[in-house]
Amino acid sequence: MDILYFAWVRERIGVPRETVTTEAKTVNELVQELIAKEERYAAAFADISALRVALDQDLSDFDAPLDGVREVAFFPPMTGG
Amino acid sequence: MDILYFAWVRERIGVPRETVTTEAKTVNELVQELIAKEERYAAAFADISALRVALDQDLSDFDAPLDGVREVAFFPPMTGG
Amino acid sequence: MKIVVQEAPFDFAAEVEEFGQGRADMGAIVTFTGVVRDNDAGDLDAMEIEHYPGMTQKALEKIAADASARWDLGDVLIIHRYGRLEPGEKIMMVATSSPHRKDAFEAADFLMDYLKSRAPFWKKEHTGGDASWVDAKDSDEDALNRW
Amino acid sequence: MKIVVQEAPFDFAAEVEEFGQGRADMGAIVTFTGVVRDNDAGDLDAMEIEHYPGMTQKALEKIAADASARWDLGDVLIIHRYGRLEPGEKIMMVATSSPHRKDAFEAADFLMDYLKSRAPFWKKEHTGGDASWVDAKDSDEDALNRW
Repeated sequence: MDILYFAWVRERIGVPRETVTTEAKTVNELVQELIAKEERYAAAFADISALRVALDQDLSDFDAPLDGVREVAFFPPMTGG
Repeated sequence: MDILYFAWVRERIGVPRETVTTEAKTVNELVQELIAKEERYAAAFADISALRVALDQDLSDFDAPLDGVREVAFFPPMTGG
Repeated sequence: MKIVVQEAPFDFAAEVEEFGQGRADMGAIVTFTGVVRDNDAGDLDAMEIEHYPGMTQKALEKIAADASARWDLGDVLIIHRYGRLEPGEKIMMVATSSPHRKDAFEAADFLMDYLKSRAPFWKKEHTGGDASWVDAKDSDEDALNRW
Repeated sequence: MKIVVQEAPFDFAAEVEEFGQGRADMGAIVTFTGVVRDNDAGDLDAMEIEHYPGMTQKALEKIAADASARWDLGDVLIIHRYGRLEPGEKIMMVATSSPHRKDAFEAADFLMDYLKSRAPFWKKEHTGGDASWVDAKDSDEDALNRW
């Protein structure tokens, strides 16, 4: 599964994209796995309410299932326009 | 005093502008004088609620005084934009 | 503030290009353009626009000044044509710039409401030899109560 | 519907000239343009805009389709830039055309609200050697409840 990071999430984690192998069933489970991995993930995911997630390029929720999902993206609230 | 007419008021009265000498103290009195003059004025001023008036190029009311006014304009509700 | 009342077509692209040029303090620009719309039968020959020359400029300046007093605007542009226009031709435009999006939007909306009912223009539709004055709508007058 | 996401500047005048060209059934055209606004101290060096390439086009198309489903629109245009922009540069624009003024205004306002909070762009301000991400405002999220 590809994981993408944008804006300050990308900066805290230090890479824009990585590929992981995971058994996580939901976004929340994936986040817990990442947090457990390294301090930089714990820093980026410290406050989930400050983050948004997209699954295969559609906005989604942290309790959404990951079945069949190929690309997960984490980022702060968007500031377009 | 100059009196100007626009849109269908102008068409009913038949002239875009005329100069009158009047002792009318208010717009309403002026309208009554005009109505008394000729049928075409009576036709144009039959329904005052369908008309608007401007005094010296500012929108005004039919009960406004005419002291010092040099130009009176009658027209239907505006349809700009 | 720029107010133009003219019979000739205006260059919309050039006007919007010029408007707000070189201002780094205005984050938002809104424009509205009115186009002569053909009728449902598609047989409108022309829209004739009459105005009150002595009053028009003054009325438009007042409307623009009212908007500037009410919202935080960098600039206001109003262009309105008169004379005979064909379907598809641009009748008029307004533009507003502001540091804030909401101000630019609201001010443009306000300008249009007031232009519709407080600027001395009258429209006459010419259709297959017939001609009729466009009636003002009650809803146009009601729209002023929003502000 | 035309959706453009690009790093290069866009030609605002040419875009508005082209938009709605040759349509006599659309009486109203509204445009909104966003400009990089300098900060109050006047020392903003640049605004850096990051986006999510795979998602951006799709998200903008959805927002434009939602607007078209909701209002009577002839056409919708969205242009949004990314990369490094200087104060005074145009970041983005939207345009809407409709037979009716109200529809064109509301749809443009709606597009902007959704672009702000639902299109994957992030802004970073560079000021005298410092850089900081622009925080989303609660009011931006709240604005979506208007629709």
